[in-house]
Amino acid sequence: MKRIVADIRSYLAEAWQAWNLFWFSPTDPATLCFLRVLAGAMLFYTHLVWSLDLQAFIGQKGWLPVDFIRGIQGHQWSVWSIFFYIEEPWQLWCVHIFSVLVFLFLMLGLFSRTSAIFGFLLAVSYAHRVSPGAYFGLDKINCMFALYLMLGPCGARYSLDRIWRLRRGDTSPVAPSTSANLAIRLIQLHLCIIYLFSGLAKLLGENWQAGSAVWWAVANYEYQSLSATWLASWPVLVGLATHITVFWELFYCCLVWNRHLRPIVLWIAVVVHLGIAMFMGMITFGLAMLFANLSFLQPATVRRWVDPLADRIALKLTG
Amino acid sequence: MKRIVADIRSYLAEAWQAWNLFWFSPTDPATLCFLRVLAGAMLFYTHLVWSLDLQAFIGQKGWLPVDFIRGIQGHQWSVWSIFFYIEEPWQLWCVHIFSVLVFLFLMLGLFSRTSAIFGFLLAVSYAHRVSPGAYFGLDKINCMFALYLMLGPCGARYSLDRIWRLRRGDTSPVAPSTSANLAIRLIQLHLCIIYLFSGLAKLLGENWQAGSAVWWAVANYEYQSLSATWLASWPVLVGLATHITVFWELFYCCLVWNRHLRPIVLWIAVVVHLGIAMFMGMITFGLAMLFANLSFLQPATVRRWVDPLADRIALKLTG
Amino acid sequence: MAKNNQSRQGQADSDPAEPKKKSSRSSSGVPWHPVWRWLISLLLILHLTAVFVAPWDLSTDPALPPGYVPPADAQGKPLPLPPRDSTVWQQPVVPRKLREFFRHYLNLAYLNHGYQFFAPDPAGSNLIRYHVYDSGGAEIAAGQFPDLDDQWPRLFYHRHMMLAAQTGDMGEESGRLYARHLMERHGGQSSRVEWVLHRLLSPQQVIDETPLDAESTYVVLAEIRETAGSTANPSVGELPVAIPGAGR
Amino acid sequence: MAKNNQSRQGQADSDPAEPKKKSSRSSSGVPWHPVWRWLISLLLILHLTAVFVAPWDLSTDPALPPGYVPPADAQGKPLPLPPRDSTVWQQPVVPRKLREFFRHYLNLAYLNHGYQFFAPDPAGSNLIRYHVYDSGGAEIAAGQFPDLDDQWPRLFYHRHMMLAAQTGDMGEESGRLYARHLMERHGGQSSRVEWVLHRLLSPQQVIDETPLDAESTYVVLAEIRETAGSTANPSVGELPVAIPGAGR
Repeated sequence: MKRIVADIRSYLAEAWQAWNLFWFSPTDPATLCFLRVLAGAMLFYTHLVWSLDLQAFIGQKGWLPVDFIRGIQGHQWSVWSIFFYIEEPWQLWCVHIFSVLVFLFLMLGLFSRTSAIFGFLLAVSYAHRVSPGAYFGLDKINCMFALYLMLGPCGARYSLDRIWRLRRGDTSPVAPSTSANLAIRLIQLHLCIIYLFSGLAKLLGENWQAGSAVWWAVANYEYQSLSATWLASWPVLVGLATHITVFWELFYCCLVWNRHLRPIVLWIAVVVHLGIAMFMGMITFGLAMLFANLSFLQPATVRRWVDPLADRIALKLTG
Repeated sequence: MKRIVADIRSYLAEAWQAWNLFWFSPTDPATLCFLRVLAGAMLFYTHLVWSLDLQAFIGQKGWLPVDFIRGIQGHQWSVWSIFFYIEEPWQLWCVHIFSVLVFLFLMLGLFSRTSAIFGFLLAVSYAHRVSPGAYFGLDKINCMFALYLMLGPCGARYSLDRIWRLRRGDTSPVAPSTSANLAIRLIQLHLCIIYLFSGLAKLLGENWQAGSAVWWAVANYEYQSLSATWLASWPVLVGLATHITVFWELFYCCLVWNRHLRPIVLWIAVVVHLGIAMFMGMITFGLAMLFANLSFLQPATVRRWVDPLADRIALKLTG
Repeated sequence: MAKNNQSRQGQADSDPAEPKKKSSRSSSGVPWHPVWRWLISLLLILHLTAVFVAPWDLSTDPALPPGYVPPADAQGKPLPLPPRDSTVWQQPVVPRKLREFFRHYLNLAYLNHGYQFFAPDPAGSNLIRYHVYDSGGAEIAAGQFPDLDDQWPRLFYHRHMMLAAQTGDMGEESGRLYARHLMERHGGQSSRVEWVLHRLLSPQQVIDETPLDAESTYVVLAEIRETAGSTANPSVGELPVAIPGAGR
Repeated sequence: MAKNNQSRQGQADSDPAEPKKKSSRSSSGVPWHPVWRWLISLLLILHLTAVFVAPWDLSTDPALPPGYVPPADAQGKPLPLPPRDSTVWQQPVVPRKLREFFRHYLNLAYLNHGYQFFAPDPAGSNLIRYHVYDSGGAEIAAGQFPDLDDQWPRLFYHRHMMLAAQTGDMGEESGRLYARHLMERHGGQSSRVEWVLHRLLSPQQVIDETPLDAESTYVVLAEIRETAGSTANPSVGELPVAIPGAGR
């Protein structure tokens, strides 16, 4: 009996220790900062594109008037957007230009933490305005990034903030950060949940089960950017692609944590999302998902690939 | 480029190394031997019960004649059973008594390896005779054990063979064995596949999805051994039990490999299978599944719990 | 921060209630104070539960009892199933209650949605075709969305594609709103909007060289006509409270 | 064995093509020769693929195209779907081919089955009720299975329960065989077998105090009468080749 109690105690102590190491180990913020650049760029581009028909999509009237959308959303107080309250086109454009600048700042890493907070508020404002209406997976991933970038020192590297500090003579090395680790862990786990439910939902589709779903995806004329209808003669290939997609999505949440399987899992992500980008024209969404996958890169790996480029840019800017 | 090639090379070398450690590390056969005792006992009991109505279930005529069963099985040569060819009742009883003795020997560890081989051949013979007809999950697990017990030194410990060797003065310690490791790994992975597909099948059931399936299981009068219909007033409890069962089965194959999660996963197995044994009267099946779960115990753990008992028995037998 | 924590950890070390092993480990790499870490751990679990619960609940449907025989009339024609809130349906109480609990948090952080990409099965596309007429009935604008020639870059095209796709979730009401918007935009007096489904071809049909955009693959699901000055009555109250179309 | 391997590993160490790091690691704990290990690894992968493929294929059904509208007659009564082998159905080629490839191996090792415990949904039980009569028509035996009073221990009861349950997979033919068996066993001249479904009660019905074995929960699905001397014609050829009832 005493032995069992001791066993349970030591198990709990070890589990708490592992939990602490997982969440609270300080980490080099390189991965988080790199994601800030990428997600910032995606947010910038996504919102820049609204400019092409701002009134129609975001304005008070437009395709789907705010009143109608709010009705569908059930008039809940917690579904919020600054665009629910903006009446005049000139106000709309002011907010929009401010937003695009915020996302540009976030990408460049200027006033990074502030930009991240404003970025989150604005990204959700746009998303709630177009849900439903014109939203899709990209908005979910964009808002996810905006949410977690707020939590850590996302401007510690690869940022104008950093160059600014260097120019002022502050050459202290970038400190490992627990909050950077927290932010990265949350992105990783959030991504796991996304893939899990994406996989579970596919399991209920009889064509995903039977292995023909990839055909119906590439046979969609409106999605098609590069024709893959030659797959019609390759049912086994269609089947393999379908089954691998489902199993990979379903077990991503487990397999990606294994040191040996992680490279395979991440490379499948590259193939799947670049495939979706190439054949189904969802370049933005494919890239956003890939960016989220990059959260599993070690800071050292990120630095090995990004530092040389970042240093060259910094050198040019600082003269 | 050179760096990438080097990375891939070192990744492959590490993966091959991990694969080798996983499969080919010699291990103390304690876990395998303990499973031999348990699975042997289950096989013994399972086949002893056939004696109560041997002719009707296993004989040439009986409930479902061999001809009919073979027709349903598609007359495939590879679906084999000694009972397809036995005509006379006295022959049937001879084979049956021989079988029961084989399983008894397997349990006791007498001529262990030989008993394991005969045990497998006989277990499959019975199973194919009653599939379909009267088979269920228990037969699948029994045959799985019989299959893998053949592969390793299942009589190295906890066996009359061992006591025999000791009595002859052979007191050499039990050597770590690679084939014992192989057998245990195969049981573990086979169990993972069983749970995986058991979970996947449940996902397609709308009552498993909605969380009401456990109710329909306990509301089955024929299964019921201890009434749990008081659950009717506790839909949240029914829901929790249902959802936990599905998620646990689905992700067993991943989570059980994690050092920190393994105890939780295995304790859920204990609760689930003892619950099925207690409330739904499937004591044999519940125990067989629990035995399979014990394959995840470290040999050291097995020895800590089983050795004292085994030593006492050995002392009694060797005087 | 690190300094502050070290002093606190020194305190913990001298605390006899704290197991020695643990505190010595925590000092090895984890900087924040245990209380702080407990609190954050709690928040993390709450947050991740919320993130998990939204797609879970949205992917869960009520179930009919096993062996339920759907009602049929005397001719064997299937009758409609009982309404979703009747007691025949087994409600998924656990995810429903959990999402209800986290609802406002999920809304505030834009997490109240599922992740059903191309699920349960990839389906055909919705298209919106439109014509706008002036007071004399002459056509002053016509087009469709999504339309690659008209909407560029790809993301802008995709937004229009989603606009058409989510028509399916919102019903004809949205079509009427599109008609009104197009009328105002082009200064017309009346407009006609067709809600079109573009069906998919099977591998065999493609091998038989039917083009993906063959005339036969388009089916008009609904046609909506609007005239300037008419007032629409959005029947909002009947729509579900949850954000629909979460599956996109 | 260990000795033999150590000498072989010495060989590998001196082999310049072998990366140094790896062989030094292998020598640390893994005894067998690499070629041997490669071979066994291959067999392991084949075996585990086989173990995986059987339940996978058995759990996979052909699919109708997305948006497929089931046929109905002029009155709206649903017509039967096209047969499973028609080209309308999308076949799961990958699992089918794999299981076909491993079929005999799976059969030989008793692996050719699924693991669908209580899936897709827990369902009601099947019961077999029987009466055996002598030549004068007097009842000489009657009973049912499963029956807790009659069949003991629990495993023996469970075998009878499965016998009744798998009647559902095998159809009425099995009922006729039971009738014949019972006739022979009890030396009767005729017998009557009822195949009964015991339906489940919802939580609300149990709260309303309907007992689980209320008369109303039993439905007779089929009744089979057999007389001594009649010959049955098992229509075996029409049954599927795969072992049915794999889901139990």
